[in-house]
Amino acid sequence: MIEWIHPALVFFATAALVPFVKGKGKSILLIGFPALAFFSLMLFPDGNYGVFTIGGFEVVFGRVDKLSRVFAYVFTLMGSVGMVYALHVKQKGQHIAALIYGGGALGSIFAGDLLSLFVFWEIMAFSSVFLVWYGGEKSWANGLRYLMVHTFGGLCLLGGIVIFAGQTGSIAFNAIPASGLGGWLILIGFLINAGAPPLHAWLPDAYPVGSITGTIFLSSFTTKTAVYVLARGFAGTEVLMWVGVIMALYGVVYAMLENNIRKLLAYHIISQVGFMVAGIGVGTELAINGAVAHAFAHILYKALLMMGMGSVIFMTGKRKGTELGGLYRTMPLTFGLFMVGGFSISGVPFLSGFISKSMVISGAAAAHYPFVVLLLTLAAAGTFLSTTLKLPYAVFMGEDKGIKAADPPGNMLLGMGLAAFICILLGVMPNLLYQLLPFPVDYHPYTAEHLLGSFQLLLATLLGFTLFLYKLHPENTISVDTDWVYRKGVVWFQQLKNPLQGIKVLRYKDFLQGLTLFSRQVSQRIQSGYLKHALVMIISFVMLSTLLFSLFKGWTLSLDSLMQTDLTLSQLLVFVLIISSTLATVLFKSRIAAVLSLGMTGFFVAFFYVLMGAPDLALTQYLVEAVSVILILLAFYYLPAYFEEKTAPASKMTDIAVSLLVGIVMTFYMLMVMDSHLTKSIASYYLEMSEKLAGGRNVVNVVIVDFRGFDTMFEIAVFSIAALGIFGMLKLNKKKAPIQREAALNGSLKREQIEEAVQREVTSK
Amino acid sequence: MTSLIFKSITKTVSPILMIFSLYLLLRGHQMPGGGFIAGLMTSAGLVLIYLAYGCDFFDWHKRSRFFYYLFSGGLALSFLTGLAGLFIGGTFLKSGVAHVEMPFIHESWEFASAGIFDIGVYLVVCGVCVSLMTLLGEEE
Amino acid sequence: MTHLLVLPILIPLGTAIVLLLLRANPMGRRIVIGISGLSILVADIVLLTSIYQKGIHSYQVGGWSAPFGIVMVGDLLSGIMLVLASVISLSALSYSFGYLKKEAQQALFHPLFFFMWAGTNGAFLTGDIFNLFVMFEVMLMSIYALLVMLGEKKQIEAGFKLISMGLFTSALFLAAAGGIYAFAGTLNMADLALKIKPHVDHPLVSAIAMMFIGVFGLKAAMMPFHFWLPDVHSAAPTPISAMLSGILIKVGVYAIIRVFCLIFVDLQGYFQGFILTMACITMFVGALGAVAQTDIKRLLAYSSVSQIGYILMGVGFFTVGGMSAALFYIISHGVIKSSLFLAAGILKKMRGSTEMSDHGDMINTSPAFTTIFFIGVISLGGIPPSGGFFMKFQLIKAGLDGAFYIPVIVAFMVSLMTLFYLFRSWQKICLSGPPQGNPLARPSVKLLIPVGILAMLCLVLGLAASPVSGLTQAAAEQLFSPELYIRAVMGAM
Amino acid sequence: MKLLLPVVIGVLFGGGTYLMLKKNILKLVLGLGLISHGANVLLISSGWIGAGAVPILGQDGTEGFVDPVPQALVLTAIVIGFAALAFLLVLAIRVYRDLKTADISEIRGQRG
Repeated sequence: MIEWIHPALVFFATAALVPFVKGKGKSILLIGFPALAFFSLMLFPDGNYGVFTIGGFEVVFGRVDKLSRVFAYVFTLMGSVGMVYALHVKQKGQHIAALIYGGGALGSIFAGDLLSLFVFWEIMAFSSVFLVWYGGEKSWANGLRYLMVHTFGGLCLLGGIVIFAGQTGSIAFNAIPASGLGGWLILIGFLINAGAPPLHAWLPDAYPVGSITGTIFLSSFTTKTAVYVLARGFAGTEVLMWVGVIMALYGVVYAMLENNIRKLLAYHIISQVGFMVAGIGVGTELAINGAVAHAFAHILYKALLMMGMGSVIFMTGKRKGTELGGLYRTMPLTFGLFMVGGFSISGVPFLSGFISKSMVISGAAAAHYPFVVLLLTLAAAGTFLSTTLKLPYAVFMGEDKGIKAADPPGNMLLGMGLAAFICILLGVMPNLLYQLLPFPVDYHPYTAEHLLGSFQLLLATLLGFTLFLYKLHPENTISVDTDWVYRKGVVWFQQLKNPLQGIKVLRYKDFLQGLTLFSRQVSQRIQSGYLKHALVMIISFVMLSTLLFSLFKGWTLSLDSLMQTDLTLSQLLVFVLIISSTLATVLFKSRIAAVLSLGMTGFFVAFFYVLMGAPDLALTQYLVEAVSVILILLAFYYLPAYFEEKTAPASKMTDIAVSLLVGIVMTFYMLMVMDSHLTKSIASYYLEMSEKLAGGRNVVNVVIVDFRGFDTMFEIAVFSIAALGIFGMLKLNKKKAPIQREAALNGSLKREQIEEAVQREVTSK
Repeated sequence: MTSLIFKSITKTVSPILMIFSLYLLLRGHQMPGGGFIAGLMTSAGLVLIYLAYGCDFFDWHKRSRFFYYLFSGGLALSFLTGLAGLFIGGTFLKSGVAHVEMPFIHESWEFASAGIFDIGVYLVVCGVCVSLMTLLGEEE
Repeated sequence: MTHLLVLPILIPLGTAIVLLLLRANPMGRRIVIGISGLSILVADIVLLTSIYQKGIHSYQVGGWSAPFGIVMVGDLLSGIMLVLASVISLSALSYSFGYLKKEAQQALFHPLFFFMWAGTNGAFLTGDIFNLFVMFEVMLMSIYALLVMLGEKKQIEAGFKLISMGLFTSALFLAAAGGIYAFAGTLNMADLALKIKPHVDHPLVSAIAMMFIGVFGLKAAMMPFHFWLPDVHSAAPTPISAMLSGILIKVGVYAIIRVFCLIFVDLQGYFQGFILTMACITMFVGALGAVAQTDIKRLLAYSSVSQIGYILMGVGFFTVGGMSAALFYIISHGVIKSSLFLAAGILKKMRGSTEMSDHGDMINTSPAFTTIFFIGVISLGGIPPSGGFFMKFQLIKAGLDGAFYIPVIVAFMVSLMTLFYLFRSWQKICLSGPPQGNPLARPSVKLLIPVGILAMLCLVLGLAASPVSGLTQAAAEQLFSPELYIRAVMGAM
Repeated sequence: MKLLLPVVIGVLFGGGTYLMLKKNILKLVLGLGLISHGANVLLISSGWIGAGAVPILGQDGTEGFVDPVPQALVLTAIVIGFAALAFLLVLAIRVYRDLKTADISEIRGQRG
């Protein structure tokens, strides 16, 4: 018995199935499964489902209560409606991305703990970016910026969660106090997704360039999930109220100034989400109900508006208000359905916006925030002005630009129709929505006072618009005393807009480009490509830090023991010989002399081994030295004859300084080593046991082949590997030219490389 | 370098070197010597020949495959000696010792499995050194 | 005494030798490679489970008891590293068949590869400080050889740089080993831990510890030692790049962990600030370098530098949580980075270049490639539900638990940069318009399969984060009670 | 006068480093040769407690011998060092042949 099917799982499963179905089956799958998720939600009672313990934390995948349920309803509903609208899309990737995105949103809604919330949160961000990217080549940069912002938000959120969990010891997702670093980081993470200024810029940056159908989903899920988590975690946080008000006004102002039709709607999302955030900030039951209800309604009518504009773009290919006009004749159905959405968002009675928006404002009023009420009302007026009047005027009415167009394909119309139907349904029967809300509702939108107020507001705005309209058409004569307010206002707004846009651009593009340039410069300085540079850095770093770390522990050299004159004449002689031949190797100006003195050094080192009582070593050293000198001499044939070189004095100083450092540190190191035989070594065991256990009297050889035979096994392996490597270097790529020519023919090499390859081939023949 | 004196010295010295290296190899467990030294000494003898007579004396580069298999075989020999220790019930590289009466010199010589291991080492060192020489020589 | 512990060393070594002898028999080589590759994986997994159930294993090579002979020790850390190594090696191996077309190349490549594998496994298992040196040399010498084998100019240059630095640090390793033998009179790591413990404040011990950091830091590409990495990783043949980033630089980290959790336990506090500082700088410098790159392989190489910084940060916390996070990071990063490198190799096969501007439109050319690459990108970027998310999450949690705020802040900043360069590269390669020149051929399935398997593993790591982190947690706990290790090696003392 | 041995090691390391930092590729090879001598001398000296007999056992006991362990280690190190040196040498030849220069400061194909 499955106790509960997570709706997100349904979405993910659908996404997984999409690649395997075609035609009708695809349609059924795409629409049916989200709908199935919708109905499955109705079957399950409230409670916590899918509780696991991961890494000592209790993870709750499905917390079903009234608040999460209402969001889940609208998300699944929107999934179906959006899919209807998107049925004609050929790219299955879009469907998959949208489904995963929806699944992520649902997962976030039901997450009962912060960890799984974060996981779904990121799934959402990373699947939604595809919907932006499917908008075509122009959208890629925007998508990347979108992603970066969300990643930043995700990181804030993650940091906040970690700190918060560290403080409280629990990751349960309930009300989070907006105090302390953790709480604030979480809040910032949420607000970024909500599109709160000044972190909003991703929204109008990315949504207008997204794919036509993808934008529907984009406008539905991300911001509303943020509203949900804010309602869950930060209800009644006063700062949110003001953030919300700012959002509401800010979005509307920009919407009015915007010409790109989808960008206008994107700014509107900010404005509308502002209402919800403000409602959450007020925090009374009524206000939260209002916020939730508004989210519900908003998803549907904003999707409807986006669909409408999407259809226009789909059919005409034009995105700017000034390029469009007079489409009501050629796209009548689209126009009609769009207007339903437009009236809804403005809060016209008998449409869904009316019953939800007024609830937020009433909530603020009931909680005695008159200023908030005033500002929100102002924003509502602006919404009407821009969405319901300006946009349709520019696109559908206005001057007929003679654009050839028709109503979009049936599925798009159907999608819009469904959304419009729900808008009207909710407006007429508000209780359908009200009974879903988290708190019991005692609110009646259709009182005379509300109706009157709304109509007044709408009429006043309409009046304003008709006056404002003349401003848009300079050829019409207008009287100065009626319109100067608007004219001044527009000028002022435009002045405001430019610097703000400047900031926005600075934040994204310039920052990333600057980062790239900066990295390139720094990186080229660090990784200069010179071997010498690297060697100087590495060697001096190791030596200096070795020196410092032992200095800080305190040098304990007792010079007395070192000054003991137990040095024999032969030892002294060998030491002097080694030193002088080393210096000769360094200083000789002829390469044969230098190599031979290296050989001499080796021979003297072998003498030293003799003095140390190591005949085996001495023999080996002699022979190795002989063979390697011969090898080097053989190699002379292939190396250039010049040996002396001119070095700049500064560079020479560096060399001398580094080598002095190495010499001094190693000298001191050796002094310390000689001074500190602490414990008896394990040697006595070998001396005792070698004859008894291994049957050999030459203890060194016994150690090599018996006690430490494993070393020797691998040592001869190293020897063979070196031979193999040399074999590879000298033998394997003798016929190099043809390979290069092959590559050259494939067109992947630069011209010089090709010429060089040809040259090589010619000379090799 | 290919003077007559050098050639004739080589003719006498290198066989002595070879024989001496074999002695070093076999007595390595008891006296200074062992696989490394013996291998290097044999190589030194071969190098002398190479220097005196050039590439032609042994047809070095035709034998490069021989030297390749020489060091691979040496490696295999040492490895198998180690494995043998594992199969006779000990651990990897477990060595055993046997005392054998030598027929003519009437001495009891110890033969340790480590000796076989050392022979592997010897082969590897010889093979690699000579391979290097031939590889570098062949480049011309 | 079970021989299980030496099998991960002996099988690859034996295989390498057999492959040498089978130079003239390509079919035989293939069969040997297949059989032994899989059997190493099986042996590693069996070994890991056995360690998990029965505790730390030790094996006295040649029957010589510790501390006189060489001892192989397998604790959970080694076990985890072994399994990771074998997974990545197997993918790289199977990839190499499609990558190296010529028989002669394969005849050289595969023995060297198995030598490298033997050296790596040996480094993970050995309990003897000088044997560690030898194992490192086996590994490094094979890397040098594999790196310059194909003889491209870039490879020769990178190889020369690497070997110059590598030989210097090898000499340092010898110096440090000599010092430690003179000081404590033993080479067995467990014995060293016992002998050094009473004298840990001696300045020589600090000097040696610092030298070890330098030596291992070079292998791990810690900040001032990272110069070789971008050149080498970008120039190496693709399977070797994958191995280098996936497992070989982790050998350095492994050695640092081993040394500081066993021999120099009491110096942890003394070096903590240093290691954390270097970790932060490494992270940052690597990410800066990656942002600047236009070549995908070089970008990935710099990214490895940056990620090593993360791992070292986890190590530098010196807490169980930090160590566990670092181990988890090692695992996930190994899988992710090798899959990304192998993917980059596919690009190179397609157009002979790894410059990002030479590529584009992979989303239409090969959706499979795009998906695989995308999985790698989101994993490395630390996006849930991939394994990459948990690796970053645990690390940051460990940092906050230990109140290491500055490293955590740096890690946050760097992870933003990481996402930026990864997504930009993905977008350029997969989304942007088709490149100039000939139309793109589809990448061969032979190459895609191993990459796909690794990408799947990235996701599995995310879904199975809980058991894996349980394992790393256990390993970390084991590391912080070194007496377990010492007892397993030295017997009851 | 034990002081002289550390000085020898310092000179070997320092001189090797000086050669490594020069431009000519052959000097780098020679420098690394010197450094590996230095490391070997250091390693063998780590067992030096004083004069002792060659560690080849005769009939009389196990006293008075020098420490055989560092000798074994140095033997390994010498052989590995020889292998690495040979490899480096051939690589230097390849560098000269392919990159057309034996001057390290001109090898700068990869940067940034």
